[in-house]
Parts: sequence; C-alpha cells; structure tokens
Amino acid sequence: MSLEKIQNISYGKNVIELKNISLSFGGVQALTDVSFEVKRGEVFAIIGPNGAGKSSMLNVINGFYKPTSGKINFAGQERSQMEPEFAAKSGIARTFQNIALFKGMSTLDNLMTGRLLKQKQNLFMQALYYGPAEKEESFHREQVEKVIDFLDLQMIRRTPVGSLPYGLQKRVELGRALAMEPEILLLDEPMAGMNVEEKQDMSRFVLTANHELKTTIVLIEHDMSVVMDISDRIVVLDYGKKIGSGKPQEIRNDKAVIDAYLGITDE
Amino acid sequence: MSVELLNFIETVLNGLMSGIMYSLVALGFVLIFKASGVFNFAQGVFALFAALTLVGFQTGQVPFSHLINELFGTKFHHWYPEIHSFLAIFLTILTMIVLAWIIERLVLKHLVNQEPIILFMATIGLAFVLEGVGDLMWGSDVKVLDVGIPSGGSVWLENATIGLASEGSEYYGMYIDVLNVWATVIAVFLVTALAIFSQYTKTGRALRAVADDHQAALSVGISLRTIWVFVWAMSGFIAMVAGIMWGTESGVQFSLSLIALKALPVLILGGFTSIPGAIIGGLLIGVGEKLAEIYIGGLLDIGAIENWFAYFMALVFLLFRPQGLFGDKIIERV
Amino acid sequence: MIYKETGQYKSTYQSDHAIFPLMQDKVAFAILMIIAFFVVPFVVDSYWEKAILVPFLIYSMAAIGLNILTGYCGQVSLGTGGFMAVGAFSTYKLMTSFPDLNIMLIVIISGFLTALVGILFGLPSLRIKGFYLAVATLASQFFLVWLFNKVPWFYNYSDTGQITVSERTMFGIPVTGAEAPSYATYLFCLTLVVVFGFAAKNMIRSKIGRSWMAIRDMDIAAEIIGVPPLKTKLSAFAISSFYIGIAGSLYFAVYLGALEVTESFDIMAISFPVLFMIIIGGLGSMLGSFLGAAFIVLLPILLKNFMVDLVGLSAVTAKHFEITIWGLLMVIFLIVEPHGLARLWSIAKEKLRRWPFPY
Amino acid sequence: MRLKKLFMGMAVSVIAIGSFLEVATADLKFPMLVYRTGAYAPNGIPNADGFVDYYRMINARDGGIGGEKIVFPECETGYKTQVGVECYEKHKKGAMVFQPMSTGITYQLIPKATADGVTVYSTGYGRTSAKNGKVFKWIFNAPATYWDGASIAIRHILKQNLGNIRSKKIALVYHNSAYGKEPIRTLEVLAKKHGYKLMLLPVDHPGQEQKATWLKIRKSRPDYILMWGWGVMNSVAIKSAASIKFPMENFIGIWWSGSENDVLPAGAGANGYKALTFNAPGTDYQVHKDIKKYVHEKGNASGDGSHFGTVLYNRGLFQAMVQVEAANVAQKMHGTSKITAAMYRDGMENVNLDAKRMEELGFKNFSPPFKNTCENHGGSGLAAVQQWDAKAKKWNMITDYMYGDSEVVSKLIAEDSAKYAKEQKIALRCK
Amino acid sequence: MNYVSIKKEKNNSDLLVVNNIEVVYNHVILVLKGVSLNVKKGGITTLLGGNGAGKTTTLKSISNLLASERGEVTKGSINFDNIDVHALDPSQLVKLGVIQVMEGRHCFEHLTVEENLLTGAYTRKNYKQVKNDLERVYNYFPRLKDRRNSQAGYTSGGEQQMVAIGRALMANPRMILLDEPSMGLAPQLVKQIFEIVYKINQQEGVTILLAEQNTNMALQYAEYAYILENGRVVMEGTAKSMRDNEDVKEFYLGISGEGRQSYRDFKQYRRRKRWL
Repeated sequence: MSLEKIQNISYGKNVIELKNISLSFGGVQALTDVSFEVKRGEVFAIIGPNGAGKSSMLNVINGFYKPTSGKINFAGQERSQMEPEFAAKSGIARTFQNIALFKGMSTLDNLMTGRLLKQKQNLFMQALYYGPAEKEESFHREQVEKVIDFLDLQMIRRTPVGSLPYGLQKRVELGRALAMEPEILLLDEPMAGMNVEEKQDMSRFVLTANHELKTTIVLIEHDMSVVMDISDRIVVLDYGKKIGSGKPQEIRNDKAVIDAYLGITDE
Repeated sequence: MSVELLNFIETVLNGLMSGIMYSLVALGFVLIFKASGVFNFAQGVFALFAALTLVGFQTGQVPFSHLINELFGTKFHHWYPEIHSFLAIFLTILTMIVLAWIIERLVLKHLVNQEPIILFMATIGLAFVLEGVGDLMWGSDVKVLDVGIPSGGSVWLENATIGLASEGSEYYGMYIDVLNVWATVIAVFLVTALAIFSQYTKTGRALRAVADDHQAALSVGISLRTIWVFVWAMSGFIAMVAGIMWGTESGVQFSLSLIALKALPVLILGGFTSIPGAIIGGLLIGVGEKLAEIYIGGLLDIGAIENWFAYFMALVFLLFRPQGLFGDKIIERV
Repeated sequence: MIYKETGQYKSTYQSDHAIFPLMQDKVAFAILMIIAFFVVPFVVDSYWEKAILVPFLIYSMAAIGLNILTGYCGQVSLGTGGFMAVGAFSTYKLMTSFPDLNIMLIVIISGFLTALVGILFGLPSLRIKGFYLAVATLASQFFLVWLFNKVPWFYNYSDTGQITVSERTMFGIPVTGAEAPSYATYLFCLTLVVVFGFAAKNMIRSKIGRSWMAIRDMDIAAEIIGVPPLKTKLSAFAISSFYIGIAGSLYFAVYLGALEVTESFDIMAISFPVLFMIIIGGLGSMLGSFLGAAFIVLLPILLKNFMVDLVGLSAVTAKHFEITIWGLLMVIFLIVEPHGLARLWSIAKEKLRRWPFPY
Repeated sequence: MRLKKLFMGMAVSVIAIGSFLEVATADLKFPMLVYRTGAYAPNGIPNADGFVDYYRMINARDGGIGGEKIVFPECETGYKTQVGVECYEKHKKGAMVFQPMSTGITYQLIPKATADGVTVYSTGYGRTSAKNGKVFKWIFNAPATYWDGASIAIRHILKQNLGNIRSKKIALVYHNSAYGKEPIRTLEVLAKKHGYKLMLLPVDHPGQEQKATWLKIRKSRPDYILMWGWGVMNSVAIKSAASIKFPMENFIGIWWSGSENDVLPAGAGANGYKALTFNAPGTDYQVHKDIKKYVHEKGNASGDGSHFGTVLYNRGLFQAMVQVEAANVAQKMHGTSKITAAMYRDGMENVNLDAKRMEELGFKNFSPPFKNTCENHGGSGLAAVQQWDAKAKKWNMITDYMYGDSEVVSKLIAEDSAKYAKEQKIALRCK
Repeated sequence: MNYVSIKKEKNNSDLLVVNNIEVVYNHVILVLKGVSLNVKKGGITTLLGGNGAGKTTTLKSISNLLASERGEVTKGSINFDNIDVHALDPSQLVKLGVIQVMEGRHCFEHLTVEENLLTGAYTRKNYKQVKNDLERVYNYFPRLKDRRNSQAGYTSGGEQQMVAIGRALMANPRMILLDEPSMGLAPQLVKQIFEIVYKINQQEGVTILLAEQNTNMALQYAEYAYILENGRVVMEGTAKSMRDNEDVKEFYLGISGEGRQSYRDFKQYRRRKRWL
C-alpha cells in the first residue's frame, strides 16, 4: 500500500499543540484548562471515564466545537479555534464514536467522499462529465481502490454501508478517513463493540497507517490493553481536566489515573 | 382611550381567537407526531370527515346513498329526519375511534420503522382516501352544521366597550365572534385535560415513552398498537372539535380540509412535539398575521399577505430555535 | 438467464463508472431513445401530447429537480410550486421584453433566474432541518405565489393577472402558442429533458453529487470531512431550482400556454404532486423521477378513463373513487416498497438476472 | 405481483380508450367540464345539474336538436386547470362547444380552442374582452360580462343615492385570482367618473378565514360592499358581514355570489343580502314543468334533484338553453341537422333570443332577451338585482334588468382586446 | 404474593429453551441459521461472539422485538418456562416475566430518570409493589436516586445503562435479556455494572441471558457460555471450560500459549481458522 504522498516527516516535532483549552456549553463545563501536544508520527491516546470530555477534545481539534478559551497551535499558526473545513483541508481526518458514515451510499462512494477536497473540476465540467471530470474521477477512484485493498473491503465495494455489520462499518469509516490522506487521524473509540479478534485487525490497520503512511494518530479508546499496547503517549482526562499524561508504562502506574479510571490494574 | 388603541386591542383580540382556531387543528398534529413520529397531513381531512359524519348522523343521511342510487337505480337519501346533536356527536366519536383502529390495522402497522417522510406521504395518501370516502359516503354538497354553539358578534362586548373611546370620537365598540370565545373555552379545557393526562397518568407516561423510543417502549411491554389507536382516536376527537368549530363558521365542505395548511405554521412555531406549543404558537401566529394583514397590509395597500406572513413569522422564529419554541430540544451528540 | 451480466468485465475505471455499465441496459436505453426521438413524433396526437407526454416530460424535469434537493441532498421542500412559478413568470417577462430572443435561451435563462431565487430561499436550510424545513419552504411557496399575483409588473399590468404565451419558433416551427404542432412541443420538451437529465446524472455521480449525499446522510460527518454545508446545500437548492424553473417555464410556455398564478401553482397542484413523484418513484434515483412522474401523470387518467369509459360510472362518482383509489394506491405502494418504483424495477432486474432460478 | 397485472391491464385499457377509440357519432356533442368535487363543488353541483336536466329534457321531449340527440359527456375537473386541459383534449374531437365553468380554464382554452376551431361559451364569466367578436372569433360570453356586472352594481348604488355617490366608500371583496380581479379596472374607472372611493380587499383561496378582511371593513365602514367570490368564500363573507352587522342591503354580490348555498349557512343574518343575476330564480317556468315531466318524474334527475329551481341550477338551464339554441340556429342556417363545429360557431354568433323566442323555449321572463352578433359575443349586458329573504328562504328580484355603463365598459373592452390582438397577432374580423 | 419466594428459583431446570431457530430479515436476509440455547433457571448464561454473529438477533427473537425491524422467526421454537412464546407480543412476554435491556441503552430521553423507571412497570397493576420496587432499584443504583428528576437524555452513558437495567427490574422480571451492557463504558464502570448485574442475579434470583463482546468480563460472571459465529452456535460449555479453551483464549481473550499477545504484534490479517 502506498498512497502517493510525500511528506517531509520530521518525527518528534509538535504537529498540534493545545494550550489551556476550556470548553463549556449551556453552563456545563466540558473541558477545563487542558493542554497537551501531539508529536508528528506518534500514536497518541486520550483516555478517561465516560463524560470526561474526550470526544469534546477531538471535536475541538477538528473545529466542530469552538473552545471558550485557550489556543491551538497548528500548522505554524496560533489560533483560538479551528474550522471544520480548514481542518479537513489541512489534513485532519477523523472517525466517530457512533459511526458517522453516509448510510445511503455504497462503500465505494463513502470512500470517494474522502477525496472530495482533492477534486477540483467545476460544476459545469461535472455536469458535462466526459473529458477532464471523468479523468479526475478515475484518478481518485484508483487512490480509493488502494484503500479498499488495504482494508480488505473488496467484497463490499458496492454494498450500501447501512446494511453492513457494525465492525465492517467501523472499518469503512477508517477507510474514509484514510482516503483523505490525512496527516493527523483522529479515532474516536475505533474498537468499541469489537471482540479481541476484531480489535487485533483494527490495531493492525491503525499501526500500518501510522508506520507506512506516517500518519499521526490521536486515539480515544476504553480498552486499556489496546491503548497500552499501541500508543506511544497517553493523556488522561477526568471531568474535563487533565489528570495525567505520559508513556503507557507511566500511566499504568499513576496513582491518580488508577483512582479515577482504571480501578484495578490490568491483569 | 383613543380609537386607534381600541382598534389595535380589537385586532389583537381577534388574532388570538383566530389563533385558537388554528391551535385546535395543530393539537391533533402534535398528539400524533409525539406518539408515533408521524407528521399526519390528514389531520385537516380528519376534521372534514368528522364534520361530514356529524352532519350525516344528525340529519339522518344514508351513507353512500349517491353511489347506491347510481348503481342500483334506487332513490333513498335519508332514513330518519333528525337527531339530537349530542347523540350525533357521540356517534361521530365512535366513528373516529373505529377509523383510528382501521388506520392502525391497515396502515401504521405495516409502516413501523419507516423513515418519517414515508410516513408523511402515507398520511397524504390517507388524506386522499378519507376525502374520497367522505365524498362517497356523504356527497360533496355544502352542508350546514349546527350543534347549537352560538355564533356571531358579541353584543355584550360591543356595548361594554363602546364607552371606552374618548369623548366625541367615532367608535362602535369592540367586535368579537362568540363562536371563537367558545372555541377558546373548549381549547383551554382540552389542553388542560391533555396536559394532566400526559403528565400524571400511566398511559400518559407510556405515550411520552413511545414518543421517545419505539423499540424501548416495546421492550418494557408497552403495546405500541394500543397506544397508537388511542392517540389516533384522540386526535380524531380533536379533529371533530375543530371540524365543528370551523364547520359552524363556513358550512361543511371540502375547503375544510385545507385548514391543515393554516395549522402548519402554528406547528413549526410551537414545535411538533409540544401541546402547549400548539396553543402558544397558534396565538402568536393568529395575532401576528392579523396585525400584519391589517397594519402592514393596510399601510402598504397590499392585501392578502396573512397566508405567507404566518409562514414567514414561523420561519423567523425557527431561525432562532430550529426545533420550534417549545419543541423538544434536539439532543445531538457526535 | 435473460438478463446476464456475467462475462462483462470492466478493465477501466471509466467504463466501471458509466451510467449504464451493462450492455443490456445500454441497448435498451438506445432503443428507448430511438423510439422517443424518431417514432413517437410521427404518431403523437394532441391528446397524447397535451394530456400525457408533455406533462410527463415537464413533471419529470421538476421531479429531477426536487429529487436533487430532497432525494440526494436530503432537504425536503414543499416550495416546488413557487419555484415553478418563478420559471414561468421569468419566461413570460423575457418573452415579452425581448421578442427576438430564442425560446430555448429563454427557457434556460428562466432556469438560472429560478436558481437565484432558490438560493435565496435555501438559506434557512442551514439552520432548520427535517419537517421544520419542509414546512418552512411553504413560506416561499406562499410568498412567491402572492408576489406574482400582487405585483402587476410580473404580468405586464394585465387586468386579471393572467399571462398568455405568444408564439415562438425553433427552426421555423412553432413550439409555443396554440398553433404549435404536437410533435414540435413534444420534441422540444424531450430534448431539454434528455440533455438536462444526463447533466443531472453526471453531477450525481461526480464530486458534487457525493457532497449532496454526504450532507443528506449525515451532515455533521460531511462537514468534518470537508464538505462545506453552506455551499453544498445552497448548490443543491440552486441546481434543483434550475431544473424546477425550466419545468415551470415549459409548464407555462409549452404546456398550458396561459395561466394564472394562484391556481396553476397552488401547493396542491404542484408542490405535493411533485413530492409524491419522487417518493413513489424513488428518493435519490434518476429513474425514479421518471417513473414517479409517469405514475402520477398517468394514473389519474387511467383510473378516470377506466371508470368512466369502461365501467360507465358517472364522472363525479368516478372522481370520488379515483381520489379514494389514488390514496389507497399511494399507501399500498409505500407499504409494499417504501423505496419506490425504482427499487421495484431493480428487484425485477435482479429476478431476471437469476431467472429461471428462484434464488 | 398481482398489482403489476392490474397496472398492465389498466395501461392497456388507457391506450385503448384514451383517444384512439373516441367514438365519432353524428350526435351533437356538448362536453361538460364540471366540478362536483373539490373546494368549489357546492357551486359546481347545482350548476351542472341544471345542464344535465335540460339536455335530458330536450332529448326526451324533442328527441334531440333537429332530430340529433345531444350527448354530453361529463368531465370532472375539480376546478383545476390542468385537468381541464386533459378534459378538453379528450373531448374536443367532434365537440360543438365547451363550457369551461372556470375563468382559469377559459383563459386556458381561448388560444387552444381558437386554434382547433371549437366554440367556447363562458356564460357571464371568463375573459371579459372576449365580448369583442372581432378579436375572439370562437369565444362567447353572453349575456353579460363582469365589467357589465360591476357597472350595473354601481348603477344600482347610484340609483339608491339619487345619482350622487361622491362621498361614498365602496369596498370590493374579491377572490384573489383572475376571476376576482376582473372588475377592478372597471371599478377604478367608474370611481374616477363618479367620485366614490374604492377599497380593494382580496381574499385568498379558498376563503375560509376572512377575519382580517372583515375587521378592516368594520373599522373603515364602507358604505357599500361588492363581492366577487366563489365557493366557501361567499358563505363565510356573508356570515361575517352579518356578524359585524353590516347592513346587508348594502352588500351586493356578483351573479356567482348569489346562490342559496352562499346565504343559507348565514341563516337569518343573510336577510337582505343582494346579488346580481341575469336569470330568475324559482320553478315557475315552462321549462321547469317540462323538466319535471320528462326528466324528474321519469326518475332521471341529475344528482338527488334537490337543487331544482335554485339560482345556479337555473343558470345551468339558461347556459344549456343558449348552447342548444345555437345548434338550432346553426342547423337552420346551414340547412342540415348534422352540423360541424364551424357551423355551430356560426349558430352561436347568430343566436337571437328575443322575448318571443324565449317564450317558445319555455323561458318566458326567465332572463332578458339578448342577441349575439359578429362584433358582439357578449350579449345584452343586462342584469338585475335580487335580494335574499331569509325567512322565506327565497331570492326576490327587486329591480328590472338594467344596462351597465356601456360607454365605459366598451372602451375598456376595446382596449383590452386590442392589446390581446396585438400580442397574438390576430387580424380583426367583421368589416 | 410473596415477591422474593417466587424469584429465588435457582435449580437446575431450564427456564428458557431455544430450539434450532432461523431468523430472516426483510424476507430475504438469513441471519440466524439454527441456534439452540438452554438457559438455566436462576443463572447467568452468556452469548459470546463477534460483530454480526447474531447475538442481538437471538435476544430479540426471544423477546420478539424482531417484528418491528421486519424480521421474523421462520423455523424452530422458543419455550419459556414450558410455554411456547415465539408468537407472543413483547408486551405479553413482559407480563410473563421476560424483559430485554437493549444494546445502546435506549432510554426515554425526554422522560426523567424516575419516569423511565416507572415505565418499566407499565404492565403491572399493583401500585404499592411498584413503589417498593422503585426503592429497591434505587438501592441497587444509588446514583440514580440522586438524579431521579433529571431528563434521562442528559445523564451520562453509565447512568443511562443503569436506568435501562433498573427499568427492566421494575417489570419484576424472571428473566432479563441483557444486550452489551459494557458497550462504550469506561473499564471501571463496566466492572461496576457487571457487579450489580451479578448482585441482582444472586439476590433476586433473576435469570440472566447476557450477550457480550467483553468476553473476559462475561466469563468471569457467567456460569455457562455459548459462542455464536455467523448465525450459528459454534461452541458451548461452562464458563470455566471456556476460559481454559485454547481457541477461546486466542480469539476471544487475546491470550496465546505464552500469555497475552500485544496488539502491536499482529503482523498480518486473515490468519485465523474458523469453526465452520
């Protein structure tokens, strides 16, 4: 698998920095003064109990929520909020906790939507179709086929995703995000509702994307064994506050984290 | 008080009254939407059908007489001269219950879990069926409906207010239609009863539960079908009340079914799921459109703006609250 | 195995993307086009033209338009009548203001003008969704109809607000006005429908179409993968209105010839029927737009002729039955196949593919 | 798949009967575009019943017109233009005359029928300027037009005020459509001439809700109200007027706003309401006796027979009578009973219903005499005022038939028809 | 009627027998291809298996919630306490004592927590007992008592799961069909929920049929387990025997010979054998 992608990877540089982010809606404080940074090329996990503000954090990163205060340093600029379209254009892709696929469309079309930002033909050419628009379609189709290959989705290429089982939908959603050739991939509980076997597959896909495509990965996951195994660094949130961060091993032994979240240590 | 002010008050008052008449129709919509997620476009035809049936029973018309006469060359139209309106109302209520049962059996049962727009379309189909059947049963002539509710301008109010105007000005007293006052009384009664029912009874709670989540309601043992028959019968009853009110004003005829269009802005303004919303929405729309028609329309000499003005008003409100004033807040999570 | 697709392999993505990837479909479509363009014009009489074919084509155009908006972009609209009125009145104004302008051009400009109006009335869709939006679009319906009824400029200050088309020709043959021969009006509409039908299909299978469907299926996710909701929804409103405007233009200029806005563009006359068309035909299906239009145009006529001419019922009883049966059929259809005639068609094809085997 | 079979069967049947098998007979075909359903059915039904009963009576009594039976297929339009087009196309082959029964459909048919050579007869409705036979060869709207109506109403008011209405305020409550807007120009011109103040109050279809309109009226207290209403709008308006205690004798409707259906729902309140008419109400005419004898007593009454003698029923009789008379004239003119559509038009153009002829036809004193000519397709322009007696539930004629302001009206007609002729490039006839 | 005495019905007889059922959706899609289960009275039985294996469908065909999703049982039989229940309405089943807690909680969002719980008692007539039971549910879930008047839509995922289970308890059931109680919950909460479920089972004697992805947890609390794959039962046994089974270890617990495998170490996809 090799999506055409030239990246001047400089590992270890901060690709996005979140500084003192707070977020509240309707009087409810979802995030309070959270800061962390994600380094290029790493697998970064956000963990914490339900309602800790993990998904809100992802929503802040890709601009769906506007933080009430704080700064985001991204692409060399410091800004107080992101715009979803800008985030998508700058290579931030994501998946959702409750699958957000386009249920009426086929797997192929879903993946093709990942290429929308890269398609440049204007409306008139699209209506005309034959000629440049067709060429462009075919080019992107080729790229998408690579993702299909990678995620082993050939059999369901033409199936409307609404009728796919949950696990496959999760995989298609990952595919859509990968089709965007993202620099940063935000994954919101990609393994939820899966058994060990499926989690193993998913881990493999995520790690391959990380290794071979040099995609930076930000991950929310409840399954501690997965998180501990595949992530490079972890930040722990509780009630919207950051209560810990560090390498998996450090987190595992962090008293505050154990109290708030892990309960007993993993066997 | 100056005549202008009195006229303004009169306009507002009449607007409120018109609003109540819209609310009566909107209420039926809300009930059904809440319980089954069906946007029941047939509500207007329900009102027509109920009114037709009521007049039919009252005057002893033979159902389907036109059809029977045409097919078999017979000549009968009535089987008894006239019965008391209370009995006729009772029979009509029974008919509406039967109708609700039939609708559940033949339509809703088969459309469980379909998309809202499909259900909406089905109710339009239903509207056609009821319109056709209503015509076949009772004929499409205009019928006079009189169940004894008084109507006409209120003399009492006129006399009571005529003195309010400042000395020497030309003022004729305030106008209000007694029929509308009755409509208001009935609407207030209906809404209070509904509110108490849905908040404090087991069935009411089940109703709200069904509105929230059909599957879950099923899983705790609430029979959807019973609830639906119940709800549709209830909105059939409300349709009958609306039909009586509107029918008294204009006679019972096809146009009655078009009052649904007047209820729609009320509905989106008040929110599809809120019973008080239907009332407040109705009042707001009523006052808004009458003021607009008389003051804006009068000022710029552009008449007949009230129809679209009602929708525009609703639209403006919606821009601030996309789920209507009292609609359930959309709990959206990513 | 009448309908065989095995053995037809695609070696390029182009051919895989084709509108009719299968040989059988291609051939069938070609035959259909040949009949439509080269056979029908020679046999069409004015009944078929005025009562069936031309309205069918015009409604198909409107249905394509609404299907783009509702079926593909997920924005339910009940304002079709109003937008068609914009097309009709644009055409009237253009015709009377520029007597030398070619009729084809007039129709297309009317489409563009309607698109502009569509954008304007599409703005609330950014905030309002679902049935709230559907009802809100009625605001445009009522407002536009009121406007064209109220402002005399639109109907050239005629006493009654009636507008009447004058004769216009294409290649020397009149296509509007009472003298236009049946084949000419038919071919005129057919050409427009075929050309813009293809354009619609092309848009749907391109970037823009996928953006619409993304917004339809899940607007939040669409926004996050970079589909701008504002632009996409408005583009759907614009293009949808363009089609509906052309339909309105043809409805006035070619089909009715004379009309008055309050009655001809009434919500019950246009907005609801066109919505039925796309739902009964199939939301999000081009074929569905045509099937739905055919169904809605033909069915009442079928029922009427059947009951009046064959059964011998009186016109009024027949009409009552017609309304009843019509409603019943709608309900039955929705129960049997909520995804519309287009889905029935594909199931039939599926069966053919397997025939004579049951599975 | 049973459904599919049903559809197939129906598809076959439409192809079979849609247009190809339209039976061509020697009979005289008078297709009827009626509306016995929909929002305007209450008005459409009695009107259509009048037609049907009259045709049946002629067929039964006289064996048709000059020996040719009348066939009168009904086509239900529901007052909808598009359906009207379908009906027209379906029945136009071999048809003598179309009575569209709706102003909208009339406008629609004017160019089409002209092109096809079929007569359109819009009795007292439709396009007023069609009165000008020089421009509208195939269109007739005798015996009176809306503009006649408007000026007659004003004349009636003038008479009551001894010719001076300078300080008066007159409101027009109208159906907000082509039909309702018809009188506006005339009333405006007349307002200039007589100095009254005109108030325009449109009411949207269908007219169920008119509270704002009547509050406006109540506030501004016009001296007179004219009404161009149809369907439910009429009864609601009359009821509202009664409700705000508007003096009903100052409330005058056009001839389409003066039927029993319009006043009955208002009960006693409607007492004194006036409406124009060009035909008398009641059942005291020879034609009614004939219909009773040849149709009703044979059990062939249209509908349930309950509309017998009502205003709109009688108007139906009148309309049908004129159509039949036109065929009579045509047969005589061309010396054949098997007339064509073109011959029929000639007949219609030469209809001369003087008092004598009316009496022969059983319509003695039923309506004023009128006569069509090449230039004048609009008849006499005579109409009278009738008043509702709520106690007796009966309309009473309270004036003689009178002319409108022909000076004003004919000027307007000339203008409007000239404009149409120019737009449509029509050469004038009748040198 | 003494509530407790009826509920303590632990013995070795089968309360629920599912015999070789087939389930078809939309008349065409065959989802279950012959599933048989026996659920012992008073115990916890678990259904394990991956996505789309048919766990939820199995539960729904028992509680007969299939009908509303255009699914139907076309073959086989379902007996609850020796009564054939396969044609019964969900409401009749609830009256019999079978209630399902659906996957994804399905709370009534706009009702308060307490109203949610009360709807659980919809089929019951005895108001006094209902009131008692409400208190008992609050005992199991003290957190719900604090939030009794807040709208369920605004409570957290864990609380919603508690509401769902509490609501089922309110029906005074003999058997609860529990679908994926751990889904989307934090580890600590998962444990808490399972403990409460266990407590309910122990104290009330309510039989529990549990469908769960979290094999590890499920096998800790259950007595007997079935593994479903592709609409078929591929393996069954006591929880203990399952935990010791090599295949289960590898595929469902992620433990191979020498111990737990790291998720980082799977190199290829499609490497496994299937029980088919």
